[in-house]
Amino acid sequence: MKLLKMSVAALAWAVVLFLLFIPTFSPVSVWAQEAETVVAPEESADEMQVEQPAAMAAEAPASAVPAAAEEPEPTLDTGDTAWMLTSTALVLLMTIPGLVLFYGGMVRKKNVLAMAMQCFAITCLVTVLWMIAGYSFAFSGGSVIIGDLDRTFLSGMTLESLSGTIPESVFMTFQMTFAIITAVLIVGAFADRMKFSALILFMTGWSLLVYSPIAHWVWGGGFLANAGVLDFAGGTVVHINAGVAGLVGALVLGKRLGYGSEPLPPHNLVLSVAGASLLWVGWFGFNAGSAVSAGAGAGMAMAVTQISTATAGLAWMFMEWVRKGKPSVLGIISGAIAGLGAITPASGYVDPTGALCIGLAAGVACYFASTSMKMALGYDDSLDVFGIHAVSGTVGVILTGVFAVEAIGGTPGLLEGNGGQVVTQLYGIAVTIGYCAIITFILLKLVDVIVGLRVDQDAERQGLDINLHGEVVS
Amino acid sequence: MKLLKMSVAALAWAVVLFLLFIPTFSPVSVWAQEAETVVAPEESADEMQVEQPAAMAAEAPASAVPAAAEEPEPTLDTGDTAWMLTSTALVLLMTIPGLVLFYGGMVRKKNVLAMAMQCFAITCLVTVLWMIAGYSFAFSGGSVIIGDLDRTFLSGMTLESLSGTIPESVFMTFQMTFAIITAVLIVGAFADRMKFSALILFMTGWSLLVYSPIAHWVWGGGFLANAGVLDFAGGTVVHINAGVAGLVGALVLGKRLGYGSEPLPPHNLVLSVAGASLLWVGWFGFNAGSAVSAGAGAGMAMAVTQISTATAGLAWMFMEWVRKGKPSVLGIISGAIAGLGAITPASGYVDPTGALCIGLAAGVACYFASTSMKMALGYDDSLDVFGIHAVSGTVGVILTGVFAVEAIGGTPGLLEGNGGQVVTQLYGIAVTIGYCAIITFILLKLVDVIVGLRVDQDAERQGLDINLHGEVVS
Amino acid sequence: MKLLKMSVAALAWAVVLFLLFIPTFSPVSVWAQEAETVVAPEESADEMQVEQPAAMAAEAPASAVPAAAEEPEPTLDTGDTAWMLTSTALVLLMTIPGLVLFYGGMVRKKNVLAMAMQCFAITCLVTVLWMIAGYSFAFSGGSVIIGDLDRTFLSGMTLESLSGTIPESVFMTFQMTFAIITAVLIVGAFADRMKFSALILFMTGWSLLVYSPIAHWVWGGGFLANAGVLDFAGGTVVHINAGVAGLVGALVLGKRLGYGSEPLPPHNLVLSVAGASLLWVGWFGFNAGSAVSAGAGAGMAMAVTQISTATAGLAWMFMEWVRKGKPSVLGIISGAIAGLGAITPASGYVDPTGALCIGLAAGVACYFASTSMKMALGYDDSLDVFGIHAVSGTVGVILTGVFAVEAIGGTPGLLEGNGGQVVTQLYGIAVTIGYCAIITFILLKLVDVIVGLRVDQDAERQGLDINLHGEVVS
Amino acid sequence: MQKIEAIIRPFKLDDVKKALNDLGIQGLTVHEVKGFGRQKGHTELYRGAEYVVDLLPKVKIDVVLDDGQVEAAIDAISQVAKSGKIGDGKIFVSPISEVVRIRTGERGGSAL
Amino acid sequence: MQKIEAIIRPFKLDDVKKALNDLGIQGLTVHEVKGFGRQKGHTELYRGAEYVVDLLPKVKIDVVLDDGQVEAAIDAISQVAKSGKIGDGKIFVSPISEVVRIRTGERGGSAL
Amino acid sequence: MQKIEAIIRPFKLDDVKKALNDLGIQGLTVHEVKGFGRQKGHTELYRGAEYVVDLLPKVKIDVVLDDGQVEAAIDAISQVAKSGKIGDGKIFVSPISEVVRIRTGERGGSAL
Ligand SMILES: Nc1ncnc2c1ncn2[C@@H]1O[C@H](COP(=O)(O)OP(=O)(O)O)[C@@H](O)[C@H]1O
Ligand SMILES: Nc1ncnc2c1ncn2[C@@H]1O[C@H](COP(=O)(O)OP(=O)(O)O)[C@@H](O)[C@H]1O
Ligand SMILES: Nc1ncnc2c1ncn2[C@@H]1O[C@H](COP(=O)(O)OP(=O)(O)O)[C@@H](O)[C@H]1O
Repeated sequence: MKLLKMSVAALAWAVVLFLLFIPTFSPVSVWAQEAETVVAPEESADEMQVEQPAAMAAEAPASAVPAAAEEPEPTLDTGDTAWMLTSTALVLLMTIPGLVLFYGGMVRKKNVLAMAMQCFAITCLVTVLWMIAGYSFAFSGGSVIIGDLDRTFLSGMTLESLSGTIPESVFMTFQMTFAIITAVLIVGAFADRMKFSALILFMTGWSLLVYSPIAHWVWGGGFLANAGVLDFAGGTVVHINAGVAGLVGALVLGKRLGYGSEPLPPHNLVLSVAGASLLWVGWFGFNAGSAVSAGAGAGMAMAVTQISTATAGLAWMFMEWVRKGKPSVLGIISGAIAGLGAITPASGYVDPTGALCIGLAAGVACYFASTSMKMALGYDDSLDVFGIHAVSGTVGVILTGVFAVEAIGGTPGLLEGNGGQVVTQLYGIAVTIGYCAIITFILLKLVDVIVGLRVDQDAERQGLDINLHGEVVS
Repeated sequence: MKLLKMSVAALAWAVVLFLLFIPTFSPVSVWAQEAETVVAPEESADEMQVEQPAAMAAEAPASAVPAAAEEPEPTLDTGDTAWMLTSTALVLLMTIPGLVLFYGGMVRKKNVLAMAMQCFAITCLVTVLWMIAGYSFAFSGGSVIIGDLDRTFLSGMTLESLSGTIPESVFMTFQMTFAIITAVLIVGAFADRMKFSALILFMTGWSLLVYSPIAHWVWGGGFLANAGVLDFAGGTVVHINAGVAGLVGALVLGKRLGYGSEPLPPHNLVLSVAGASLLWVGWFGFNAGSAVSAGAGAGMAMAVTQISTATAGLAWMFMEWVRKGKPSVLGIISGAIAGLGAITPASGYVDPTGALCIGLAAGVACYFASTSMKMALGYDDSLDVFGIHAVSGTVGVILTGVFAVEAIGGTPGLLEGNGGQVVTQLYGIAVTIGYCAIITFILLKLVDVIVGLRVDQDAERQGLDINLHGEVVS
Repeated sequence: MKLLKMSVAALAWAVVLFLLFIPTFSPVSVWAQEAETVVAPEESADEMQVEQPAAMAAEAPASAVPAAAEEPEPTLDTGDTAWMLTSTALVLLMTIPGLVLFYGGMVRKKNVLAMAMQCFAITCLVTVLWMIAGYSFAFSGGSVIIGDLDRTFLSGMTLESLSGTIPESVFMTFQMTFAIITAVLIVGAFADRMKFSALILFMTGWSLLVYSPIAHWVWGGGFLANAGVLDFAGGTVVHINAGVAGLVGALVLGKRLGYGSEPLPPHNLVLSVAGASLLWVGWFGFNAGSAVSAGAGAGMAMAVTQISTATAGLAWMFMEWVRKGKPSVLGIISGAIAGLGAITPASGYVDPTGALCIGLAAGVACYFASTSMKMALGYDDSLDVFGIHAVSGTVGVILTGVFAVEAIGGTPGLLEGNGGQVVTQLYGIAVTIGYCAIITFILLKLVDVIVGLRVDQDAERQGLDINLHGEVVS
Repeated sequence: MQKIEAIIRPFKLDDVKKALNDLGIQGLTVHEVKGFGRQKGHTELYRGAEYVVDLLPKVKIDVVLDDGQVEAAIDAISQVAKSGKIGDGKIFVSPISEVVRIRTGERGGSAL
Repeated sequence: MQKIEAIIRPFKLDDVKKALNDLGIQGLTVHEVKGFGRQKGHTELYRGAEYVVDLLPKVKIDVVLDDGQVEAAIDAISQVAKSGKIGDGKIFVSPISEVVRIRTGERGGSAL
Repeated sequence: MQKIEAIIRPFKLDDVKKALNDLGIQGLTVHEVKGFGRQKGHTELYRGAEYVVDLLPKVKIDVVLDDGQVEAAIDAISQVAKSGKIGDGKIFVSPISEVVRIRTGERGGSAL
């Protein structure tokens, strides 16, 4: 019966995917109508140059780094490639084992393996999806709405394909690690209660239908890039996106058994500190890697990342110390992640003092969002994916519009007199939240119909480890 | 008495090593006779250029990377060097803490420190052995059978010595990390029952007498390289080698007490997931680093590594889910390691679609090897070193011959009409298995005579941590 | 009342800092008098070139790496930059999660979160302090005693600022990670008994008043650099400095409750092995990164680091095995850290054989310092910060003077006939110990007056986790 | 005096504690134990090896109380710890001959 | 009814469980404990510090059973838990005045 | 024979062990337990969620001894385990009807 159910699920999965995708490519769909307005420059199928993220494109002219300005054909730079290979490893490190440990330490012991399983399995799943279609949807040109099918199964990606000064293979893998971590971030919001089969189905749809399009809009030459939204390394694409999807998931799945009435404490914060530390270290690849070169832009991105993170960590710690009497290690690591999330969109645009301000704002804002606000609103965002990622992402995207320094990222912000940038940033935020929330909701409801989203009460009480995976930590 | 025993052991160790080495250098030995057939090009003692791995040599001409083709004297490239320094760190990360955690989590709690000790001590031991003689045996030129003594104690390795476009010091250390991890991989097969003194003696002999020669054959200009065996990053040298040595060890030492009759479950799979994750991340250095440059070859190697790993992880997970009703985290990480092992020899030769196929094959093959096959045959390969590494290595080396793409690695495979490559690959596998099995067996028997291989029953029952190392995890 | 106390503490902190700093900049102070002797070449406020570490400066002429010798203006090298970005990430990895795990595993379970908190909070704190003033004090030129205020808040650090062939932003962040780890290393000495508020106050003063000046003396063009003290990556600045500060702290705070009378065993050495492993891996960034380029100097530094570490690990292991009958994992990792500490100052100056000798000496010396010597003297340096870091640092700095090879680092040592170098090295050691001990002592006494250094007995007995941070590991 | 040992499902601990508190019982001691009984165990699977785990996590509560309180306590525990499914647990009662409060040296009922 | 408390070596647990099951005893409760006795402890060594650990891991099994089964149970446990070396453990027997099965409210022998 | 169950503060374990040893008592068994009583608990805080933890770590020592040793043992334990603050713990005494040493099969007092 289980087998039967699984087969049905697999079939349903295929069908759903198929159905969902028809409109994307059908010429009569709304999508395509919007797509009429598209200008797709230099799109020759054979020698296609993958688009650089908008962020990079925006930065290039202003930066002092010897980036191709007049030269029509950039050549491979081993230094840039070395850094991007490293950055790819660093961003993968953020998810495995970074998020495995960060999230694993925060759940109860009976659910820690299920959490690890979710993180690891999504890593595998999104890798394969990205190779099959996700990369093509996000970065293969296409319209301002979605890429096309030119790079499905990475066809056409040869040893000669370059993306700027690095091999396309490196760019593709680097971007893959972003697609992975965004999906994995979400699971913290509805930890300890989702069926594993449901998760796999949901994430398949989410990665292809939510992540890839938004990545395309912001980094793949899509309409948000065209609108001038500044998002260096993923305030919208990664953090707001994951945070909003998490919140929708937490609301649709409902609260954990016992939430509000019994203690659900983290079982081992040592793991979480180790995980947060790896997230921090790996984030150098995330942000400084988003410069797609080993130059001054990467250096400054690393410096501002470090400063924002530390400041936000201290900000949360002192907030808690003053308000609750004790500074906690869960608090300081939460603050650090908030600081990392907030500096993400800004890291190619602001200077160290801007980073200090952004870190401070993110630490304080996320502290309130994850404590008072969550309590007041009553939803069970178990590991505060919304309270930390969506909030810090929002703070960061807005403040990028405020603190952007023309001499660094090529675009001035509010403080340099360009108040309109803040409005553009708000537009980017609104689009991301709206699209992500709606599609996430639909996907969850579909999956609920197909296999059901939530484990039964006995399984939840005994723990997902033994029930879903037949394993325990002794 | 303990002191006495230890001194005897030390003496015996020295004598054994000495005796074993005589044939290697004696002009009347069989070894030397085979060695007659050697051609050792450009071997001037002073300005010796260490051989690049055959894999690289084979790749160079075909690749688009600006690698020295006509230029007689390559110069140092800072980008390549940066990547190789990083890769060295990544490969070390695979062993410590990668394997420490991966293996440590799978044993019972009473043996976790002993496992960590074995991994860490072998890391130290092989480092020193490699510096003294191992590197010279493997990479100093010599015959097609074994290197010579030119680089013992790394003599002659100056700041000016280059290996391709990187300093020889970097190449030497990078290769050292391969020697380390291969030795450490083995211990999983006979976990929880070997004397530590026996392990130290065995590994000393194994590293010098098994690892270095095989590395020489495949990467140091030896006869397997000459035969055209394709092994980019160590399917034979590392994975088949470690897996076979492990199996021989498991058979010679016998089963753990209680194997088959009582549960011997992993004590903390969170550690194992963290370890597997670090292995995955570090493997970027292992495979992409084996390009010994930061170019398109490295980029493609990283991309195919990621794809094979993810596919194999999913393959094992779904096999288990369908056959046993539950997908386990131990399963998916085992599959991922299988995918990593299988893509290792192939990573410089195949394209993404090839990687997908290799991953799928490895996941399924290793699943059956580590479950049904092991049960059927009845040996106690405790952490499935044979079932995962030898099997995935074999699958990978064979499929390299099938999926090799001329445009990527310079050599076509079966699918491009070069069926003979598969035969060459099988030859490489057979030689590796045969040599490794025989010498490993002899070494173990020798060590058994000298200090005894196995701890007594009481010690095994109480745990190796307290008995061998006087420590426990509380 | 708590709030009141905290406000007073904060105020006091500000005042103390202010008072302490007056002499530094006051023209009538002793400091300034010494500063008269300064020559500060090329110090134009606008286009300031940050000084390279003395070590590097010394190395440059002798090395074969194409480092700017005649060229007046070095340009950005992407390979060097790639390696320094990576090195920065690696050194941060040493502290978080490296030291978190290394130290966390060695304390009792009731204090593990407090230890993690100390490591993480100091990381945040020193980041912000370094950005505000620490970097400027250490590296902004100024006198031979202390830098000036030119780089406070990193003002003037633009995208164009270079430090050698890398962006100044990278150099600044790389050096920041050294400032972080040095401060964090200290806390092991007085683990399990310090108030968190006291720690924050103390570390604020220590980082600005002890670390920055000493870094300036040795690496920022200060008087120890001028005297010719060789310290490639921080034997004096980092290891002796942290070890001495730790010892002073252990003496001022007094022993842990129960020290000497009841067992205080490490609660989970698996964590410590993982931490030591990350320290080892990260140390490649620390030592090879101190070449500030991706060339032969970095390669050799990595090679000697690996060799010294392994040798020292084995040395400690065999010492323990012979003297106590059992080799322990705590022993071998302690030895490895000793080997890392000892090779730190030497890593740009010695060859592999020198590294072997240095590792051997460090392993044996630190073994005795952390066992017999500590027992004999009776102080409670809880995690042997003095016994390992100060001792290995001292051994390393002295032996750098013995084993320095002119062909590698540009300066000959005792074995090459330059006996005077050993005296110079001893001078460097003496100055570091003296200054560090005195200022550390004063700072601790000040903090004791302001908020008190030590938690009360009940809190110490119940554990710092629940008492100071309101969290526990379940 | 009597000692009640109640073996219950772990997640019922909070409720039982509250129920006893409501009866005016001011102290108890909790053990984490594993129980074997009629309740079916789980299967764990590690690669090829399949284990049936029939020792299940339970919590044992010790309460020492005056003879007069025993029935009320049994009732209270039975009521809140009951789910109706196999594995709810047992209550064992045994005699206690002396009680001492270490802090004060008090003995007997007043030591509780 | 009586309660048997058997303190045994941890690795004997499975055998004892089986032996009791063979006698028709359908339930028991297991504690992980540390025992101090004649059995010699171990020495742990952490850098300079040497500790003698004389609290050794043991397992305590509680079985409540009818008076008539006590001798058989003692015999069964004694037999399988015995290795002949110091530290095999003890069996303690004490009276139980009441047993309740929480699920059904049954009392006495039928609650077992 | 009698069984003494002493619930004490964890850090007093070594002292109590020594004190009992001085009386010639050669064996005991230690449980890690959690105690609820008059002693005030702690507050743990995890982001927004605040929990009062009123189950505090305690150690329970079981000692079975001859009737004649009971009073001495109670006195010894009371003395060294006392700090005078709430939460020092309790001592419970109950009858034991039989003792067996598994290794030898000895019964009664000589089995201790
Ligand atoms: N004879 C017994 N002696 C001691 N403990 C027992 C005994 N029988 C059952 N138990 C304990 O009670 C728990 C519940 O018993 P079980 O037979 O599973 O369910 P139920 O009490 O609902 O019939 C067991 O897990 C075990 O801990
Ligand atoms: N008087 C006692 N009271 C409670 N437990 C005891 C007593 N004596 C021994 N034990 C328990 O029995 C275990 C075995 O006792 P020990 O003296 O080491 O060996 P043996 O029973 O073979 O003589 C001890 O570890 C302890 O747990
Ligand atoms: N009635 C009881 N039954 C079982 N254990 C008890 C009882 N009362 C107290 N205890 C145990 O004794 C410990 C100490 O009791 P508590 O009331 O806190 O302090 P004191 O004994 O100093 O009055 C508790 O934590 C609990 O473990």
